[in-house]
Amino acid sequence: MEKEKLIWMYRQMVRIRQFETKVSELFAQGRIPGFVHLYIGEEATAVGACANLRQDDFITSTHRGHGHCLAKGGDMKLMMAELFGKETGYCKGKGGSMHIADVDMGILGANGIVGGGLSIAPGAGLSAKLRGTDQVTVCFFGDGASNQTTFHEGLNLASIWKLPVIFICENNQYGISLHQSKHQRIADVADRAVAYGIPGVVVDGNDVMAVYEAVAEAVKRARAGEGPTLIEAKTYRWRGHFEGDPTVYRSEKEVQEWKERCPIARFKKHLLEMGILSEADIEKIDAEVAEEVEAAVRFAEESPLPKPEEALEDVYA
Amino acid sequence: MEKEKLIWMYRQMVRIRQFETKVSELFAQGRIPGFVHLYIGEEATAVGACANLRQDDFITSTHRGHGHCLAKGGDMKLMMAELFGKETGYCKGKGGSMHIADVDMGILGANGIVGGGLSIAPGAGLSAKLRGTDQVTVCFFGDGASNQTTFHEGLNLASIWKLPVIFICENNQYGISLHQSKHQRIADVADRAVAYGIPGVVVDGNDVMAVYEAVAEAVKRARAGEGPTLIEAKTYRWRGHFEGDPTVYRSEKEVQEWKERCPIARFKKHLLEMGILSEADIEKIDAEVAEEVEAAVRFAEESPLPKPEEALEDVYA
Amino acid sequence: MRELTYAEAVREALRLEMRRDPSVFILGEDVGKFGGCFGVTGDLWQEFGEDRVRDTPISETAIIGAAVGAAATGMRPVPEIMFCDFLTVCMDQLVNQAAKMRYMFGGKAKIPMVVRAPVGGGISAAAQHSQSLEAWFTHVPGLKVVMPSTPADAKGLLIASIRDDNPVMFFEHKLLYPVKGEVPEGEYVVPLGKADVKREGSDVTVVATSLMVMKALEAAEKLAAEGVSVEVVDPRTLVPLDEETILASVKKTGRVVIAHEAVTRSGFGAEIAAIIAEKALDYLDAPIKRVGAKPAPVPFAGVLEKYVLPGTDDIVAAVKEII
Amino acid sequence: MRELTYAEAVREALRLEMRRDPSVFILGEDVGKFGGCFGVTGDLWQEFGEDRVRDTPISETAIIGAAVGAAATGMRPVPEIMFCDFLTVCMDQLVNQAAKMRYMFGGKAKIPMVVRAPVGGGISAAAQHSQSLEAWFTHVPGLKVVMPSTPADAKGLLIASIRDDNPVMFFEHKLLYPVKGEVPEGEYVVPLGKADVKREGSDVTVVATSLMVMKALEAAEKLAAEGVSVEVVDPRTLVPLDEETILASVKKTGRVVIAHEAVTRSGFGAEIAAIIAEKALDYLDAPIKRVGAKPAPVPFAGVLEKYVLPGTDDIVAAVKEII
Ligand SMILES: Cc1ncc(C[n+]2csc(CCOP(=O)(O)OP(=O)(O)O)c2C)c(N)n1
Ligand SMILES: Cc1ncc(C[n+]2csc(CCOP(=O)(O)OP(=O)(O)O)c2C)c(N)n1
Ligand SMILES: [Mg+2]
Ligand SMILES: [Mg+2]
Repeated sequence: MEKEKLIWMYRQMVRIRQFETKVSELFAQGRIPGFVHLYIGEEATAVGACANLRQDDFITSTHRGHGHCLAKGGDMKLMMAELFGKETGYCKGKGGSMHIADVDMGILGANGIVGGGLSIAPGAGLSAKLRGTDQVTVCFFGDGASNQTTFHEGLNLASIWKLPVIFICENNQYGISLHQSKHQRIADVADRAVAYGIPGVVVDGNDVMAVYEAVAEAVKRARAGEGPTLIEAKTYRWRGHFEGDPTVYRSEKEVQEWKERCPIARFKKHLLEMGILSEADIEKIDAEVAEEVEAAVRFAEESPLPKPEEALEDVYA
Repeated sequence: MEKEKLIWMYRQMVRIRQFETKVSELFAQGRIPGFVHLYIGEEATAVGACANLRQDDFITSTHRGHGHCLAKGGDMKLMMAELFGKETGYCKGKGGSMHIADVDMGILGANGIVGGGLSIAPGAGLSAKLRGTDQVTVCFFGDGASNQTTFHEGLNLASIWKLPVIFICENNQYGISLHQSKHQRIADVADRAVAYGIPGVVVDGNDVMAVYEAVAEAVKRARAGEGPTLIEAKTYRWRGHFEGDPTVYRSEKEVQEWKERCPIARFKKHLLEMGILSEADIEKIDAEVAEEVEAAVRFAEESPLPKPEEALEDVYA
Repeated sequence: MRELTYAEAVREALRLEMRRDPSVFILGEDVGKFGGCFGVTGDLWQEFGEDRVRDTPISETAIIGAAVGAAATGMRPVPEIMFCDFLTVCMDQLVNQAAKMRYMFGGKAKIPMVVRAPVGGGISAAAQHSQSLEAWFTHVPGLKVVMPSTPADAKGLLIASIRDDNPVMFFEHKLLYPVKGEVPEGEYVVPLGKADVKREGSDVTVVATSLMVMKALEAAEKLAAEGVSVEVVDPRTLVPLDEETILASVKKTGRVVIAHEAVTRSGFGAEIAAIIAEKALDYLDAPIKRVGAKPAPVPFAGVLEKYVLPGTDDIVAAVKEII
Repeated sequence: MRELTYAEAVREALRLEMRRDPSVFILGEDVGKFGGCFGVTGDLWQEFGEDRVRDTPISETAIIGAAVGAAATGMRPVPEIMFCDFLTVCMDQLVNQAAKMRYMFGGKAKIPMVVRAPVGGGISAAAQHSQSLEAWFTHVPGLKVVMPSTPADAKGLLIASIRDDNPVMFFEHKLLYPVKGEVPEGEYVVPLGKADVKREGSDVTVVATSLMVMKALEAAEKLAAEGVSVEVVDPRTLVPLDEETILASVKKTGRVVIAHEAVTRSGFGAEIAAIIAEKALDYLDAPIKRVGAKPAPVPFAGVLEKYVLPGTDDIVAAVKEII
């Protein structure tokens, strides 16, 4: 892979991490309202996947969507302003964290309904097929979502029509408080691919290169008209399910073990070892991203609130 | 297996065949209203399965439910009266073919919603488990239904809680007009068991003994607390999807081939060869059943219509 | 003018729009070679092929989800759900996705799709195949709700719905499918949000939807014989609703009966009654009457079904109570 | 009397009924050790164990389906759906199965189950986590619909609901969970179908549900200061509805405002208005006013959300329009 791409990937992961670390602080300070679900610890999955996509490809995202949005090219300023509920935000303050979208960038929205994207993504795939383009759609969803109605019907539909959809299960081992072992009797969600006659692949979701390669293969298949792939990325969320979650359901030890497998630290080490980045480069990226995040916060803070009456706009086209 | 049981099984299959043949005639004569979905050709599945059940076990059925109901011990008179929409029918004329039920016999109802039973059956299983009984629940559903939301969520739930449920997919190769090859990309629905970490078994649905044995094994597992099994019975419906269906979607040749694999003729041959029944016995059974069907028709015909105002009863307990 | 059945009129609208706009396509169960459970899509599969008249598995969640995804990315899907009763299986896709995406995204998406689904009883199809669930959808901002009562309206409103950039719920009545009526040829658009006075009268207004428009016209005929002049107003689209035409009629007659086949309780008739009771109370010379299904699921036996579902006589009786 | 929060009152009802009747059990997402998304099930898992306080996968279809199957075979499940917005995912189990089984089977089954689900906005949870969808269920014969507004009612109505032999939709309001009030100890049953006059008055009736009862009482307080005497009627159960109490109040005051948080259009307020317009028209001295959410999904930003959702001032304004 080209050096630029590797550096781009590293930067994206850092952007997600820093953006969310800031969001976490702002939430604790009461400056961001509503529900906020953070992606910290899972950055390699979104970035490894989206590194394969063109701007005109699509993704569907989840309630835990900041990482997907940034990795697919979303604008950090507009995201932050949305989290603040400002007029300048992606959704003019109407959506908040769970509904950020950027259709022009192919981001078909975060989704507050678990499994929501699993029914929509095949539609985007069908659309590409009917319009005769080679656009692909990446559908992100959680281990918990793999038990939803939409998983089954969505994968079945995509498989029979050979739709260009890559289903990426972000298996962070919990659906809120319920461990995977209590919500399904299989260890690998990828095994469910058998039910649809499509390839199922397990990948280390904390290894951005591994994710990249698995998705690359799936994208190739999809663009060639060979249909969907189910990829399971094993990963872990560092924070609670939502900000404020006391996480009574897991041990500090477990969290620590996963923190030691930090996807960013791991990729950094790799890039340093390969001589692609120096410590100085890393510091520079970190600093640039920190400045980007600060600028996003400033933008959000300085932006006006929407006018109340605007609440009745945008209901119909 | 005891001789009585074999004869019972034969008789049940004949009862279903003759009952439905009569229903088909009555429908054509306009004496039975509404939608009627016939089970002719699939008799071995219901009978082979229910031959394993006690009266206090449960079944959930489908829109194509006459066979299940008769095999589980439903009363032919009350069924026929219900099809006629009479006061004396199973549902007092409120349900019709798609909603015949007999909760006391463990028949939790036919269902007009494809896949409806797949969400209810785990509940009956859970109930048995919570009440500490060893009752099992058999859930019948079609190949088409195996693509419904309820299939996925129902099997997942049953598997994680090890519920005593036997899922029997009656794969008659079509969901109305759509051949299985166009509605799913797998040849065997039973392969989907992998997705839930439970056993999946394919069986010849026109071979009543094969069905019996596969279900016997699954029932044993279920009663022992080892959880659910998915059994796929390959079979075929001789009639259209509903009475009146012109069946433009399949060839006469295909139908003929399957008629040659008639489950009743096959079992009859087996019983004759084994010396369990003689030709005379067979004729006697046929005649007795014919009389039973006639009596059911008479009962239905002579029964009164419900009174209009009764339509507002039974909405609430 | 040439006559078409209601089903043919729907099919003609589909055919014309599919010829006109390559982004329009149909998906649903048995809509292809089989021609649709009620024969509505008919021969469209022959003309447009299986890509654009697309048979689906029995997966309503996936059907509507696919429509939403396709609509958000440049297509104009027209999914068919075989019976409106099965909308229960895809409510999330309709209510939380299709209806809200544009709004949640701050106006930066459009979801042009039309969900066709038959409503209604009268064929002994029992409780899970006979409902009229339109009221639910009128409660959901972001959805439009259309209910044609004649072949001409079916054609004109369906064309308007397909051209609309929003998700539209388009409810057809099973018993109307074989009903014939004059239908204009070629491009014929009935704009959403315009009620139609199906019969003029001066003594009492009957606001009726779908099949109940026919029954209201029958009732009007009977009542005319007894010297009562009935005005029949068909809203045609419930969302957006043409309040003006309804209120104007009520202000003229001072009396109103509202008739739909759906269960009376919390049916859309309640909304119409509430609007009148707020905006035209002073014009009312009598209580507002509603005619709808009695509070029970739809039963199987004809004698029971007839009792539960409203008919011409119920409208006549309601009118007589208030004149 | 000792005070409990609304959430504690719900939990107490669950605890008492589970102690009393071994067939009662809870199932839902994160209801176990986690104690429920809003903390309502709390420590019940500790007392009753994971069999009777049962964590489920994120499978609403399976949750309600399992409840139906269990109820039909002798249990009394009390499933929790985390937000009422997710009822969209299990509408079929509720509407076509739970509600209709008894009827379709000719009265030969009973389905005793209580579906608990929080409604309402006010916490910037946006369009998919803030709805009030109770009206849909009131349109479905076979379901009962309960909406308590106080801790005492929450306890008393939940006990009555659990003992009821029918499927009951039990809607709690998120913003009410921390609200405190006096709650009788031990067995305390509030029968379904009895409205409660929460405040007596003579000039105008406000019929309000759930959180809007609190807002109506605030409005009444404000209006009292201006010399307007407001009677606040809380139906408490929408199905069965205590029409008598509502009509008696309206007949007394001659003026009525109906307030709920759900979208006004086709909300349950329409049904109440329609009943009044039919059965008490002659007593009305002014148009019937409705106060509800404006016609938009619930937006995220506080300033927008506040604009869309109804509040005390909207009730005050509506009352002033008709006095
Ligand atoms: C249909 C539906 N049910 C329940 C919820 C509540 N909920 C929000 S996120 C979540 C857990 C999702 O788990 P998973 O899919 O594994 O994603 P993760 O949060 O772990 O990223 C739940 C239960 C919801 N939003 N939608
Ligand atoms: C949710 C739902 N969708 C669609 C239908 C219409 N319908 C009734 S039976 C049927 C086909 C079912 O196919 P399958 O499950 O294979 O059973 P079979 O009829 O072959 O026995 C369909 C589509 C329905 N009743 N319910
Ligand atoms: Mg997870
Ligand atoms: Mg089949």
